[in-house]
Amino acid sequence: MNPLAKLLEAALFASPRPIPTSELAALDAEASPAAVAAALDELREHYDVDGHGVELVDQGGGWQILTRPEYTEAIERAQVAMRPHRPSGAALETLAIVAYRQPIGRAEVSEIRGVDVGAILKSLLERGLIEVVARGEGLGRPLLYGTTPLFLEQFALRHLDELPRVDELAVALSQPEEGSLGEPGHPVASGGA
Amino acid sequence: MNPLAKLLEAALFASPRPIPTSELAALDAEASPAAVAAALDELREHYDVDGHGVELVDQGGGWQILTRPEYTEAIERAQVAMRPHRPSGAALETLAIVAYRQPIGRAEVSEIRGVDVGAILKSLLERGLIEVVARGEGLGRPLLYGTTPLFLEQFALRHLDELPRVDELAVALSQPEEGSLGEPGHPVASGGA
Amino acid sequence: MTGLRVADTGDAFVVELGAFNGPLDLLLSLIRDEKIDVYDIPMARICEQFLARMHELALNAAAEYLEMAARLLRIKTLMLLPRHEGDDGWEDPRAELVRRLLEYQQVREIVDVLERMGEDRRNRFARAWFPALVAPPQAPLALSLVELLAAVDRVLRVSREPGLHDVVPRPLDVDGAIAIVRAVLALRASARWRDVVREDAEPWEVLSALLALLEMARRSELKLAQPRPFADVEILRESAGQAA
Repeated sequence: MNPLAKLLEAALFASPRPIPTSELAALDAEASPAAVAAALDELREHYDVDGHGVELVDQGGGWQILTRPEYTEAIERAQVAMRPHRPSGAALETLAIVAYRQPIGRAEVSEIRGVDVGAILKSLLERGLIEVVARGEGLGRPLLYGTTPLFLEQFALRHLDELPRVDELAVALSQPEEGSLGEPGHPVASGGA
Repeated sequence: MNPLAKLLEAALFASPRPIPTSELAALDAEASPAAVAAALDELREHYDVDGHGVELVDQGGGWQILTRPEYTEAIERAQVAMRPHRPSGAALETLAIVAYRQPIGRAEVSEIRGVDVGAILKSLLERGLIEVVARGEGLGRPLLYGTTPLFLEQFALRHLDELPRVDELAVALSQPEEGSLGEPGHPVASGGA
Repeated sequence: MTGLRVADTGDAFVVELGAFNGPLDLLLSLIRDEKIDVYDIPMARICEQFLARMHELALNAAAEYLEMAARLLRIKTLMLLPRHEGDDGWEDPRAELVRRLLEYQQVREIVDVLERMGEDRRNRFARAWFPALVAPPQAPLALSLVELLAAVDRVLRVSREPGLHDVVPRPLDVDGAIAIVRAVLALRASARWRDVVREDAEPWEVLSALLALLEMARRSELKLAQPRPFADVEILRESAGQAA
């Protein structure tokens, strides 16, 4: 590829939005409009002829490099097929507090854990394990969180009542730890949120 | 390029973060680990030999496509994308100590740096460079911090092992077991002491 | 003076941030400038230099530097104490300082490595564009009930301290307090704090009343005035036409 095409490729890759031709020209003061157009053609042809997973398209008010539509499904499916990732202790502790104290606000959870849980609550929300169930009283009417049906499903619980009461915890914990993943009768999580 | 290489290219293009080999393998259930490795090689070589504005790198805990350094200045000058700020000396010192001594609490980091690091730890937490990995023993069960995958990514490291070992540093300590920083720590998997 | 960046405000702390990362940093730079052997620091000279630089950089108010200065002076004093020839039990009062300086020097070396590697990475851009269709893959979570319960147990053990589980804080009743204030102001054009809060009010009632007054002032339902410092606050009914 010629040097200008490489520069354009790098810029298109790094840009968070489509870049109009006029802005692409600003990348190299020496380059004529014709040279920029030729470099864009070269880049587009290169992606097409060489068989790349991406393509150069002119839409949304400018040029952008996009993945080809035929790979979208595989990338989305991969999410489900991926090896499950063990949640951090911090995430589990936060989830545990929400499960036992719902409805509960961020401030209260943060106070119990001794550290701000804003980011963790956000990721639990994104995972669909908790949701906003109400707004609290008082100043600012804080959001209150509770667990979702998906939470029950992923822990193989029929109802929240099936969680052991706090005074029964010791008994529940004395069960063998091995059963935690993938065995019949034990809760297993699979599949993305 | 072979179809698997194209699929990997599409997935790597779609992701702003490094993707571990195991997750790339999940994109195609039929593909053997050897085939994935070969496809990654093909992709990397293609970018190098064909002369692209981007390259494939293995760092930050996974594979990532990045622009080549020679285009950075032009991209920044044209305001297509902005480089992140250089971290302050205080932030770097704090990160260095956390990286080598993790899990480590605020008091210990402050002691080594000779200044209170509370505010800096908070900002490093907010920027996702460190995280709470455990709670210490003793009074108040202090929070202990470790580095995150984003730390590896931002410092172009594959593993913490890639940081120099303490005995490779110019400064030798007379009592290594007492005062030295130790080897770069390994991130602790989950919280809870 | 040195080529330090001094802020227009003359704020001492800004100067410090631009120059040194802390007292150990300052000390280390003195040792380097004066070509001093770290293992044999001349305490009198380094003390003098340290205090001079602190003064020069207007760091006299920074607690961390003051603490280091005090430490240096103490070591200097200990060095002056007479010791007997062949005294095996003598411990160099500088030992701890030397250890800390060496440890800090290691940190600085690692910082150099991080700085170089971070610079390399900052010279490359990652993909910034998110095509709407393709979300970056996110691995599912492996959740196990036993681990969740273990987390509950951990939380309970950690937070058993001052009554986090026994005390249910009484929620504030701002709406109730607003009703009380409205009732009082319906009867009279001005009121005092004691007219809207009982003598034996509980903390939650006091807080509710305070928030109610602030909220109503914000909505221009009333005006709060204090004729002179420390005088009782007057709560004045705001006529509807005056609302801002």
